[in-house]
Amino acid sequence: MNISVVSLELAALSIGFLIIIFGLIFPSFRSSKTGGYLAIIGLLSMLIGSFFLPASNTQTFINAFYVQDDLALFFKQLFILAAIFINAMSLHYLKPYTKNKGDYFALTFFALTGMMVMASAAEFITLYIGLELMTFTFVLLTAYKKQDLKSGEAGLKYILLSAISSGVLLYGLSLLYGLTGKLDFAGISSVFSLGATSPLVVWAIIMLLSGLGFKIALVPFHMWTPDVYEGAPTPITAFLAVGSKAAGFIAFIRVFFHVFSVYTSIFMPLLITLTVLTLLIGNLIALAQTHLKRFLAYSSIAHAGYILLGVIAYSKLGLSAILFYLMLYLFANIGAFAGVTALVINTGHDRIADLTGLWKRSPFLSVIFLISLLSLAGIPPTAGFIGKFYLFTEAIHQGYLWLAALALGMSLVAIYYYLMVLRTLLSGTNEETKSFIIPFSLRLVMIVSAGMTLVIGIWPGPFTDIALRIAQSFL
Amino acid sequence: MDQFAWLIPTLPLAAFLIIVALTYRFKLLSAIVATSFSLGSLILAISILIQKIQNPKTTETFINWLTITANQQTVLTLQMGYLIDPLAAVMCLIVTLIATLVLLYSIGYMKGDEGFSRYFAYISLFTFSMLGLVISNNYFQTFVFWELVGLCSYLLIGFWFFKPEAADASKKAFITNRWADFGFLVGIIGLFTVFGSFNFTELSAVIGLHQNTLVLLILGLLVFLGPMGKSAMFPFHVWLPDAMEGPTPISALIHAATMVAAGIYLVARGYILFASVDSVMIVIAYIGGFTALFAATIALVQRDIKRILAFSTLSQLGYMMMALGVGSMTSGMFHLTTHAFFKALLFLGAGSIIHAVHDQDIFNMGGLVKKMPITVWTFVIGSLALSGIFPLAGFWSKDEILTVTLQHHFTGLFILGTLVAFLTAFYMFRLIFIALFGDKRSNHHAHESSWTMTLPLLILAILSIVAGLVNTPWFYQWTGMSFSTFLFFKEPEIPVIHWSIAGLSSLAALGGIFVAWIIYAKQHISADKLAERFKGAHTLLLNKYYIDELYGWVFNKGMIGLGKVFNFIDHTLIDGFFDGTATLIRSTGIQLRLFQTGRLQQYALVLFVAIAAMTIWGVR
Amino acid sequence: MIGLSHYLFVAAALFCIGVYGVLTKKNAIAVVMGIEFMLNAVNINLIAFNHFMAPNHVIGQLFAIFIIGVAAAEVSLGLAIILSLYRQRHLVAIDEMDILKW
Amino acid sequence: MISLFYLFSAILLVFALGTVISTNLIHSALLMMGSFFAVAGLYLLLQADYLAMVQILVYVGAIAILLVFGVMLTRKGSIEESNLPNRYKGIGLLTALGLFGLLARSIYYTRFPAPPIGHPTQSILAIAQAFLLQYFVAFEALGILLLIAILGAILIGRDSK
Amino acid sequence: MHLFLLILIPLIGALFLILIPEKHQSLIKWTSAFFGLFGLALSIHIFFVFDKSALGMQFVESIPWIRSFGINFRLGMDGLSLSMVLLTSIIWFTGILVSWDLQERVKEFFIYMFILVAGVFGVFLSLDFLIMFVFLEIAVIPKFVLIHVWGSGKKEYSAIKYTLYLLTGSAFALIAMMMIYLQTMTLDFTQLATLTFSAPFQKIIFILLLIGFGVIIPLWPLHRWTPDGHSSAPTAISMLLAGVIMKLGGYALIRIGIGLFPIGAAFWAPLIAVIAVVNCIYIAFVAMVQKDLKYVVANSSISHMGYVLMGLAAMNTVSLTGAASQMFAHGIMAALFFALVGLIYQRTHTRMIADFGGLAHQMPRAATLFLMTGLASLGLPGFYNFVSEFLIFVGAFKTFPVLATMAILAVVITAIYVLRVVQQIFFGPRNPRWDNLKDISNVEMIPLIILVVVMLGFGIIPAPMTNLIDQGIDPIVQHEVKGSL
Repeated sequence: MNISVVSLELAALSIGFLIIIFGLIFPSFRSSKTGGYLAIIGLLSMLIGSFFLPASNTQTFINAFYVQDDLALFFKQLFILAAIFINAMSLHYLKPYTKNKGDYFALTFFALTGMMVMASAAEFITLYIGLELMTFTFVLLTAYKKQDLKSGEAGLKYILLSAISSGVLLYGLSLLYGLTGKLDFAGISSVFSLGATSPLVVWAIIMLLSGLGFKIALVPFHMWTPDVYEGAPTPITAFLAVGSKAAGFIAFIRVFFHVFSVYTSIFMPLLITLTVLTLLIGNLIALAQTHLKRFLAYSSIAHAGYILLGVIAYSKLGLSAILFYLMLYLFANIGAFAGVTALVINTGHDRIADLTGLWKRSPFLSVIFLISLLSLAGIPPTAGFIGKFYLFTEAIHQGYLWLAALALGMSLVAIYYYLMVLRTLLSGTNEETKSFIIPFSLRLVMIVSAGMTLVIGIWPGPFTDIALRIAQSFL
Repeated sequence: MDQFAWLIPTLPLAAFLIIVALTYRFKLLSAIVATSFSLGSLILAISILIQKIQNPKTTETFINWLTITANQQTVLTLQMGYLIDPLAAVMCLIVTLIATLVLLYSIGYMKGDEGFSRYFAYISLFTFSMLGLVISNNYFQTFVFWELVGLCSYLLIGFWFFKPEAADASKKAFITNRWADFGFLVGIIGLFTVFGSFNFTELSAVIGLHQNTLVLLILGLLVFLGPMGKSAMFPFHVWLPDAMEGPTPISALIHAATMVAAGIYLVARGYILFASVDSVMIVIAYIGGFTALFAATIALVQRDIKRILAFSTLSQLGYMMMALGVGSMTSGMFHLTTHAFFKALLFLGAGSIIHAVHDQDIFNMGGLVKKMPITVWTFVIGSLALSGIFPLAGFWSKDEILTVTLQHHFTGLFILGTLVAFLTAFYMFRLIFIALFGDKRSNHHAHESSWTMTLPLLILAILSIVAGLVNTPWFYQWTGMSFSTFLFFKEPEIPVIHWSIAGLSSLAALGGIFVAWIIYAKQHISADKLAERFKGAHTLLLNKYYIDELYGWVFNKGMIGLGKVFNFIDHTLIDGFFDGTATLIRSTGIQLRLFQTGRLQQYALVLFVAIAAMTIWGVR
Repeated sequence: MIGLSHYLFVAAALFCIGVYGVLTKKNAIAVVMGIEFMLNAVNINLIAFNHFMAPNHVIGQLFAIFIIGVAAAEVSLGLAIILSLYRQRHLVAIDEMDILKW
Repeated sequence: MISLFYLFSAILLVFALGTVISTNLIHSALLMMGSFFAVAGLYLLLQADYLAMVQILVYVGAIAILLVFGVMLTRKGSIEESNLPNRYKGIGLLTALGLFGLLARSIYYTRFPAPPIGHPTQSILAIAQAFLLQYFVAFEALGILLLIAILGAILIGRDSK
Repeated sequence: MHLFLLILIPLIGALFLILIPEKHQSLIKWTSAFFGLFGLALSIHIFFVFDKSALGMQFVESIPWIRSFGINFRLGMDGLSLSMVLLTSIIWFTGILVSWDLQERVKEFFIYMFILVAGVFGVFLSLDFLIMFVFLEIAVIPKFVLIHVWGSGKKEYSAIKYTLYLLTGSAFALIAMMMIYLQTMTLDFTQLATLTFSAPFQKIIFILLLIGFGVIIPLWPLHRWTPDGHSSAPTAISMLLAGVIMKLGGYALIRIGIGLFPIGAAFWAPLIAVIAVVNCIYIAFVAMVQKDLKYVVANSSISHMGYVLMGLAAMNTVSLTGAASQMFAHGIMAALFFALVGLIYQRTHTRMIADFGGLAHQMPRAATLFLMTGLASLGLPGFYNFVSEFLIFVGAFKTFPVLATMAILAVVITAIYVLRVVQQIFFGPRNPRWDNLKDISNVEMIPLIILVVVMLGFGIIPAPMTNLIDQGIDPIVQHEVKGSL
């Protein structure tokens, strides 16, 4: 009963409940931002605490089904960091929409718990429950702006589609259980290592691939992403783009690196085809987007494609490339979404056309957009370039030169549509000359995320070392 | 004295720099600076010539201007230095003498022109580059100054840039020269690649060993392209008549005496290269001969005084090239020297006529003999010298060339030479009878030019008379040496007169004068009826065999057309291809975007269809 | 004798009926019903495997209970959203709910 | 014993088809309830008695009733056309049948190893132990999940004043 | 410490400018001029401190950058990179002076320019392929913004076209870099030079590098970005673009392509030679029919880079030294050309050659300078361009006699279109329309005089610069000779 393994989850839950209870006791608390500040302080303390937690393969809770290894801890820290940024962004975002902001912050904590459970789960039941907890909280957060039709519709779409995909996932899991009689990763992989393949194994793999693919927005299962990202409130879209996708990836990594390591011949060709589709469709449709949130949705789909390159590389270095890329992906996306939040606060909608003349109205915001979008595009001073270099090198190393070339070609298309946004941002004059007002918390988020993007870009040394150490410990 | 040889070109350069930097605003001061510095380098040239006459050994010193080393050994060295031998000494004298006289003459001629000091700066720059070319000791340095001389001719022809014809003429001159220099450059680089050095002495040592090889033939022809451009041999002659757009002293200095002579000088300097391949010599001889005849025929019908002199220069250059081609460097150089004097005289004379009459068409002149006696009579002396009448310089040098052509068994060229002598005499005296004597045709009020213009005329007239004697047998007995013993290729030749040839050529010249006298002075045979009878030939000659139009057509239709084709390829094909792919990608993006219809069940359908497809593939 | 494959066939049939329900029904609640059928099919699968393949331990049934719990939560949330949407747009047909597109 | 399985399966499949095909939403709700009963029956056949009881309680008792409430609250226009098929009727049918065909084929071809002869355990005790020991984290998470559902229902479902 | 400081100067300058508020335009201009001068002074100091006789890299500094990749931040300099650094700092300083009377968004203009220059310095100084690539891409975005915001003509189209061409090109170079990295686990030039690669590998890598850096040079089929990019860019930027950015490709191709993969280079050399000839002649003809003055100058830059390509193709010491010195000479000349065209455009607000005529009457200074630059571009002796072209022709004649002759032919065609332009604009009768034009003021003359002095100075005494470049080229050629045995 090693309590330190679940300490982060417990902390998150306790803070979440605390906020709800305060909201019930002091009605004024519900409508004020203090809940948010409490949340942020709580998360910060959790983040600091997480660095002192022991993390190794032997760190298991009751039995081997809930483990706190380096990989899990890394992702947990990532989720907490994302949660901090999201809460900071939502402080001012919610003012016009709802009175009871307290519950909103509490919900972010429950989503965080869901993610953390997924990160540490070593067997499918816990993984599934963590997945559902995270999804349902996100559904609630997406539909939070009740009076906005878009938010409601996004919520509906998200819950129904995620229910369908988890139905498929469950069917796959049931087949898996049928074939091996076990549901924990180690057990299943030991049974599979005996190597008896039957058609149902193929079914199980495909259904798992589609279930998890839904979470990381792999192409045929990505259709929900643009609509939900556009419908949801901007901080939640950011949390979805960063948190939920990263959680999807940790599940993906654990399942496909450990459980199905024997059946690469089956799932690798499928994964490659889907990655090619993701790269193509993610980048091509992003070209034609006019609204920023939808644009960033497609850009996040494209980035899922690049990260999958690391999975296809299927090696230690591939995994470390994924971890490094997720770090810079987090900071770049947070920066971009913080910018969109500021835009929505000031202009009310998120059209790319609204960005014209931003250089004059708010030079600070245009610099932040510049840095974040450059990192997403993978242009050197920012971290994006090193991330892409690391991923592509590893893909070529494993012999997928054509795939790396395709990814490179698609990242050129990506640079085109990022430049289109930068172009509107940096030029042109806008008739309203009143300058943007950016609340302090949002400004802080932007500075930290853009700052980190530059730091990782200019001095990637320590970060690649962390990624490599974790990857070595996991594989 | 030789160690001061590098001073000869640097003096005019210093003059150029002083004018440009300091005295640009003071017109007269810059003229004085230019003339005095040129005079200085003339004195230096004379002293070096005298010293060279005493002991004719060649001295050469140079510095390594640029060296490229590969793996510690030098792979390429470009030298800058000077090589003084009789040939260079003579050329230095001609250039500095004519330059000083032209500068003196120009003070009067250019008075009142707003670009006065710019004019003198350009001339000093020209003298610098010409002298640099003359004393250079290797092909690289020659090529460098060769280009600079081309530049100065461009600047000076286009001196009155507000005249569109002048601008066109200067561009035409420069580009035609560039076409020729292209061959010259390839030739030099070929020489370096094959023989390993640019230096004249080293090259002549190496080339001496080879005889009549194909490589030498190609390189010889390529290098000869340069002189063809500069000395306006047949295909590259088009720029010289148009170069008359520039001020007349310039035509005298550059397009009569010095620059056009650079081609002949270069052939003389690198004579071993050409002499070692017989077929190259034949080519040179026949090109020279043909150009002489070709230019002489055109000169017959020209109306503009400067155009006539230009074509006569062309014809005389052809003569010199023929002499070199035939095999005698000495006679070629001798004719170059004498020709420099009387042709400069004729041009300056024409200049003072134009200055007085303000018109260049000979049919609007006439009756000038009373108004401008010095100019007219010096002009007549020049024409006599040019036609090769007995005591004057032209007789000796032309006779020398004709004897040499006969000696080297080029009988065809000998006949052609005498015919050209007849034509030369005819068109020169046609000009004299129409423009100078006869009745006054237009209401011009001519007056004699000032002393600054007439003094050079007189000096040149004296030289035209005296210069020929240098290579006469009597002079050889009297002083023990002559032009041909001083400046020769391999071994000196003793001057000797072959009265039969001399007689024949004088007869031709006198005949030419007589016929001109009949048609134009006495009008027994009217020129117009003659022109009527040979209508076709007359118009052909008047339009200079339509070569200008041919080149114009080739350039406008050919070059511009090709440019348009390439521009089309660039704009529509290449741009079309790249922009096309960009728009293609963008339109696929737009189409794919519409696939996202927003209906929830369509998303679910895609999900299940994808699963079905994957299982069909997976379970096979 | 009723073997494992019989149950699997029944579960597969139920799953496909659920899929049909989800894909072709206009009314949102009918779609939720379809989803319920899919989840029930999974439960049958699990319990059948548990009974036939690993009778001495109880993971299958445990997982089924978890799934039932999740299904309940999912229905309650789904209906909450459907009702709030209905109240605003008086609309239950999913086809017309396509404000968010392209 | 064998006939019971066929009975329950038949009821299950017929009722399920009924729910899915009928255009009247109330009929399909009721038919669904019936099919849940049949599923409970199957559980009993598989000696999963606790499961059968939970199925009846939760599915039939709670979820079906909830859906019926939902149906009642969102009635608009005539009830007969309340549950019409959308434009993807044909393709939907095709995909469903295709999936079923593929699944059936795979199930048919897999030879499941002979079931180990072990005595079925006392399910309730074992399930309780598993809940609180091996899968304690999942159990807690499920609790939170249900709390979220309630919170969501309140926040979103309630008619904002 | 010199080199790191050299890259830092523009960055510190950019920081300084960020602190100055937008409305003190003159203060901004003076600070940027100060930093420009400081950079120039430092590079001249390095020029004198540089030990001409010692072979190989000098002032080498190295800090581990990404330990896990085995990549460290290595800077070093040899003769070749010093000449390029000198070129960059000269054009940078003159570029600042030329854009003295810029009015709108001055602060951002100089900040972006400084980042661009920092990127360029980085490329010339880095000894690690990845670092060079990072700096190469750092320079991309400032260029995009500068052309897009401060450009003229169809600036939007040109900006995006320019950036996409360059990035597509650098994508090829990126693939090559990755393949090298996987082969040797290091991207450090000095270490790579010691390793030997198999012939087929070298051939693949070289063609990728050729396409990658060929876009920047530009090679013929990939050159379409240059006319639009250069003519749409503001004056100072088109000076930097034509003067320096085009040389990045040439420098990188020499340093990496020929330096590290000699067998590959030898295999592809005939192709480069043919493309070089096309570059020279084809583009010269295109330049002849252009109606817009800036397009003529832009096309002439491509045609001149064709000579560099010819020099590269011949791959012997003389031709490579010629190519590198041509890069320097053409850089200065192109900068001067664009500066003059910019000044003319500023006064006449039109770039169509047909509109001009007889400008020499109103602007004699501009006419003389334009004529001098034109003459330099057609390879008149007395300018450094002639020396470098001569070296290229001598070197190229040894390996490709026929192609070298055709390249020499291009010199004549250059003469034709240059003189045509000079005549159409400056000579001819006085055009009353331009009577109110005032000639170039003394202040504006300073940068132009600097460029002319450099061009003429090295033209008359080429030894210092050429020997410097030779010091850089020699080890590359020795390695190549040893490599290809």
